[in-house]
Amino acid sequence: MSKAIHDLVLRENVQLSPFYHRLDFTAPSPLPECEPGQFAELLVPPGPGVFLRRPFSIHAVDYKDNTISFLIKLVGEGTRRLAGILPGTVINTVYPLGRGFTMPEKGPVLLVGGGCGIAPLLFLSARLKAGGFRTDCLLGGRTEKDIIETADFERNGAVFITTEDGSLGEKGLVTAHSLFDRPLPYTMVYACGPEAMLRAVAMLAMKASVPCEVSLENTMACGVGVCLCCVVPTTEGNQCVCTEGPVFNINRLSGWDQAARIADSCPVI
Amino acid sequence: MSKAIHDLVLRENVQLSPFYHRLDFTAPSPLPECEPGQFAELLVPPGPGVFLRRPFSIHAVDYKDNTISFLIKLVGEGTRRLAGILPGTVINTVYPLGRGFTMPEKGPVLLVGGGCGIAPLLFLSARLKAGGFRTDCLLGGRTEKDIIETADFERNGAVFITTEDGSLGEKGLVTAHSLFDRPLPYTMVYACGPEAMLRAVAMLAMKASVPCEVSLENTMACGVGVCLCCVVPTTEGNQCVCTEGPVFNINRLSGWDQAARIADSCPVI
Amino acid sequence: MEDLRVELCGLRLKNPVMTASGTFGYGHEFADFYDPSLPGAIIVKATTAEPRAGNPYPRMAETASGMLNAVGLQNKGIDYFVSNIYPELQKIDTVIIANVSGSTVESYVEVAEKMAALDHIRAIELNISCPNVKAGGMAFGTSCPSALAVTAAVRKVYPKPLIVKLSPNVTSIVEIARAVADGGADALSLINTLLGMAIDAEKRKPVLSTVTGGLSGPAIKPVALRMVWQVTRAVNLPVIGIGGIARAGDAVEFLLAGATAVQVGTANFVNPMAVPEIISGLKDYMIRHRVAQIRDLVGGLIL
Amino acid sequence: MEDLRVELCGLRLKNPVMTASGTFGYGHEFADFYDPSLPGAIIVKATTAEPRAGNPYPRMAETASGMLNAVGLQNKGIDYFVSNIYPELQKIDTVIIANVSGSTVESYVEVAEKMAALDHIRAIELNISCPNVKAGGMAFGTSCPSALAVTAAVRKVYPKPLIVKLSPNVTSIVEIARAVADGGADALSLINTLLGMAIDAEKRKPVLSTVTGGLSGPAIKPVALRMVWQVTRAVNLPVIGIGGIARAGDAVEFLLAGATAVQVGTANFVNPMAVPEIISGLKDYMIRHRVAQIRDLVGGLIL
Ligand SMILES: Cc1cc2nc3c(=O)[nH]c(=O)nc-3n(C[C@H](O)[C@H](O)[C@H](O)COP(=O)(O)OP(=O)(O)OC[C@H]3O[C@@H](n4cnc5c(N)ncnc54)[C@H](O)[C@@H]3O)c2cc1C
Ligand SMILES: Cc1cc2nc3c(=O)[nH]c(=O)nc-3n(C[C@H](O)[C@H](O)[C@H](O)COP(=O)(O)OP(=O)(O)OC[C@H]3O[C@@H](n4cnc5c(N)ncnc54)[C@H](O)[C@@H]3O)c2cc1C
Ligand SMILES: Cc1cc2nc3c(=O)[nH]c(=O)nc-3n(C[C@H](O)[C@H](O)[C@H](O)COP(=O)(O)O)c2cc1C
Ligand SMILES: Cc1cc2nc3c(=O)[nH]c(=O)nc-3n(C[C@H](O)[C@H](O)[C@H](O)COP(=O)(O)O)c2cc1C
Ligand code: FES
Ligand code: FES
Repeated sequence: MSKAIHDLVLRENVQLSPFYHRLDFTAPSPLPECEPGQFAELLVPPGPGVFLRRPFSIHAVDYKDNTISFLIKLVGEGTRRLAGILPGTVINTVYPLGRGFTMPEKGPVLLVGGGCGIAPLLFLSARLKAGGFRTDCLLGGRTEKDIIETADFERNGAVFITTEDGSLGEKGLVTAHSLFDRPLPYTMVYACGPEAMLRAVAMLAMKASVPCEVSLENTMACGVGVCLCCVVPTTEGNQCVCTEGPVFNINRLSGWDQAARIADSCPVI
Repeated sequence: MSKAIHDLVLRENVQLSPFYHRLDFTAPSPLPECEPGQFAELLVPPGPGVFLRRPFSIHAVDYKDNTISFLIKLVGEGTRRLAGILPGTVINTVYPLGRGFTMPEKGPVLLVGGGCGIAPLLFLSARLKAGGFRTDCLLGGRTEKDIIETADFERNGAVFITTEDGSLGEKGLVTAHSLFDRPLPYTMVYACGPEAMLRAVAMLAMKASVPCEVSLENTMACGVGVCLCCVVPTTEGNQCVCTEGPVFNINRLSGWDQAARIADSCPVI
Repeated sequence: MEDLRVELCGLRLKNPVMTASGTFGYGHEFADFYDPSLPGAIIVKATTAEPRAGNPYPRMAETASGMLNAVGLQNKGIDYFVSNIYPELQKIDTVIIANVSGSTVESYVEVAEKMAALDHIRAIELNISCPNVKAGGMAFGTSCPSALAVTAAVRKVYPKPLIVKLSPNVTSIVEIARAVADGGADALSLINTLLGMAIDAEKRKPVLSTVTGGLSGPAIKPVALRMVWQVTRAVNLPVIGIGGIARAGDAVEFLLAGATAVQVGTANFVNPMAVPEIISGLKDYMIRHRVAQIRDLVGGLIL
Repeated sequence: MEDLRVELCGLRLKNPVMTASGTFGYGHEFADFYDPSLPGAIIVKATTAEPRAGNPYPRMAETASGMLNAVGLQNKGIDYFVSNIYPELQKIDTVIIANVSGSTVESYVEVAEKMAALDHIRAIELNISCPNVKAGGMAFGTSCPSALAVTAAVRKVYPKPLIVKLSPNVTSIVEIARAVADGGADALSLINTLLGMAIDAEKRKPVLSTVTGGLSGPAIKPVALRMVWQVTRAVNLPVIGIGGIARAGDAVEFLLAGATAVQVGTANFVNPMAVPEIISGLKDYMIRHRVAQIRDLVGGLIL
């Protein structure tokens, strides 16, 4: 899995909802081998307010067409600028980076995604399907506008939905879904989303004695393990999310066995 | 002549030679009253390497169509980016700035332009024509690729050309043109181009006792007379090129009666 | 209604957004764009005892997210200011503050004394931080004893609010701030420009006639914010935050860090509408965050 | 053929483009992009006597044309370095320089002594300028006596080239440079990061867990260039220029200002190919300007 720097060419920019765009790129040379959970560092079209690259999980890969997709949630200047690019635009990209999810030994498994957390899960879901693992999926969002690509997940199992305003699925946070009222019939939980959500999911998985892997975010400068800006405390000390993660087994994360913090995703300690 | 800030919309981007683009903009509201020699500060499409606005002389104005044109010579990042914009692009512009050329009492007059120095001269030529003044024009460049828009100048008088490599017109610098071998049959000389050229033209005009106005450049931050970054030494002390100029009568410029410096246009003292 | 008013060492400002010295002329230059009475205060261009021609050109170099200037306090001197500029300033309906510069303690005192006689000059900002002059300027602002001495000397002759503008080119901004407080300052402005340099690689020459110059713009914002934070925690004087403020969010950051008001400098060049946009952006922020009085944001950083 | 070689206090470098400490790991991290033997030298990540966990996250904030970091010297300590990292470094065919940090004079000396025993560590860069640690770090680099003391103490135990990396957060970089020269340094690296701060206006919180952090990137280039210029004119030691170098033109500017070599830091993050591109850009510059030997550019500024 060696890293490449490619000038990816935008093939299609699909607006999935008011806040989400899917960008499908064609690579100029054969795509490097990518694992679900790995990410890429995209060089945003230049302009004020953006200096560093922006990390995005790999959302889908098609080796046949030599295309790779990213799911972009609009949060600030960089994502807004990326979401505005037109087909033909060239985006310099470093990828694949980090370590992805581990494949289960047997199914069924549960994916839990909040917001743009579904980005790596769609790629994972495709791999799990290819591997013959049944995969249910629980998606959460603030409103129905945050719930996208359900049809893609439905191909491989049941899709459960929660929204905070109740506009789609059950009303409430993902972790309040009725699924968690019963024993969890899964061999593995894979989750990606805001840190507070991940911590809550981790607690539920732990209680149910189901192994759990989460994909973390952090503020990144290099993406390749040299700047040491993106650390998370683990049982082996501070580790870089960009090289040791972004996917971590919750057993490795220090403090994740304590009550989930509801606060920010990036607590200032 | 009050200053306006307008979001000008590009109507046409005409490449005149490998180094020159003419940008024709439509203003969203009636164009302010502009004089030949005045300039505008254009906000270059954002990106690294460009922080401040860029000053450009007003090249042509059409009040009927409500369009204004600039002539852009490619020299660095900002001009390259401007030259790459497509019709419909919005460029925030502050204009008109500074003081323009004074109209002659009678003709004929001579315009001397080097490189992008023809930018304000074309506008001036149009005004002179409207005022009924015969206007000859001497254009200089490195090669024939620097000689543009001669047809426009020909509408109002003779056009003389020099190129350093002799590819068009007389070979040599503008100031070596045979025109200057005879007494100058003009009431006024208007010049714009590199400072070394302007100083040489000023010497020739002085020798011939013909009044002369030159349009100067300088490094500008504000364009409106507040930063005091753009000064030139005059008989009244340091004066801002952006408000007291860019057009100056050579009598007002300190040291311009001494032998022209061949050096840089922006000598470090 | 959002209450944008702030009080700063006795000055009542309609809003906390001032224009920085040397970047807004004497106010009227922006009159085609908006009413110069709009800013909370206007700090006019530096005035010295004698007229000064400033440095030779080139005086400006563009840098990444910033610029260097080497103006060198060009101005027509205090007497010209009193007779020609001051009458015009009186027409502007906001707080007018003079920026006082000098090369000796005596020359600072002379200008301050003459400024004190002008009713509509409501305060002075003592510029002991100009990096672009050989004598005085930054030299006063980079040593505690001289910063104290010039402040104390001006304090004796200047009864109205005395603001001192500090140089960031020091090891400890807090120590300088303490010295200036001891000298009797009523408020602090920080920061002035960072000393920098630009080279034209193609010509192999310095870009500026003076080789070095003062760095301003968004590039220096992190340094300015840090200094405002350090000083407001250590010294009991109100602080005016300056450095790279271009948007309302930047102004909010300085208020949260501890500044009572802010100044907008270089941003005026890039966007002549920066000041009105920042003022209206502050109102939006207050609505969004349910802040009734802007002064409630001051020092409101959550640690 | 363009001769890119330079000599720096006895070190023969194949080219003057080094990678800056903390921005290039231990070399192998960029091996997928280009051969790590390509830079003139690699300055590896800071090593301290004891393992250090560094600061809590978040450790990074983006700023205008730059970034703040608050890593805090995270590393596994000198003993781990000797047994686990050093063997890997030996495989890289270029000059390897260790960056030595500490919180007490003794701890600097301990690391330097252990580094001296490693044949392939050709020199050390003494980091007396880290703004992100409570004890030591920048404190050593911002006072002349302590800068001299730590340099002299390390000098006693370290016979190979001793480079000292200075902090820009000082009133007079020249005085610090002189002190360090008096302490026995063979060369100077300048600059380390400027102390800065970032605030998230929406959350009303500091972005960094440590509130303040070190500013790097193109934003600081004018300050770095000025300091290189000041120091090389005043102090008779070779200087390595650092700060915002992202393109060949930037490197040329530092050489012209007086630097014998340069380091590329933050640019490695934005453009992993920065170093090879700068090296080939230097060759283009030399051809364009008919410069046969790159060392002829050093200090070649035309005044
Ligand atoms: C490994 C990884 C994978 C990611 N995958 C995706 C994905 O597939 N889809 C997606 O939409 N987003 C993803 N993100 C988040 C995405 O990188 C940020 O939303 C983006 O960088 C914000 O850029 P901006 O300029 O729009 O926002 P900014 O204006 O920079 O900031 C807006 C907000 O985003 C936060 N932020 C900024 N930069 C980063 C960063 N480098 N890392 C984390 N948070 C940041 C800021 O704290 C701020 O609150 C991922 C992040 C990481 C670390
Ligand atoms: C009053 C005035 C009118 C002008 N009119 C025209 C015109 O009509 N057409 C035209 O092509 N050019 C004109 N110029 C010059 C034009 O402003 C510069 O070429 C342009 O700003 C360069 O921008 P850049 O980003 O491409 O180059 P940069 O990369 O910024 O610099 C390239 C070169 O241009 C010089 N330069 C950069 N900024 C300025 C500046 N603000 N003023 C002067 N020189 C600068 C630099 O010293 C450098 O040598 C005018 C300049 C002034 C002051
Ligand atoms: C062109 C220019 C001229 C300046 N002149 C003065 C001055 O006369 N007196 C002064 O105290 N500061 C002066 N400054 C400093 C500014 O007032 C301000 O402190 C500095 O630019 C930082 O703020 P900014 O980043 O918003 O520009 C000047 C700055 C610039 C860019
Ligand atoms: C993330 C990061 C980590 C750094 N770690 C170190 C370090 O360990 N030791 C050191 O001397 N300098 C360290 N530095 C400073 C750089 O080596 C360099 O001096 C500084 O970043 C300025 O150069 P630049 O603008 O090219 O990045 C670090 C800088 C960054 C951005
Ligand atoms: S982002 Fe640099 S180490 Fe992870
Ligand atoms: S450009 Fe600011 S005064 Fe002329």
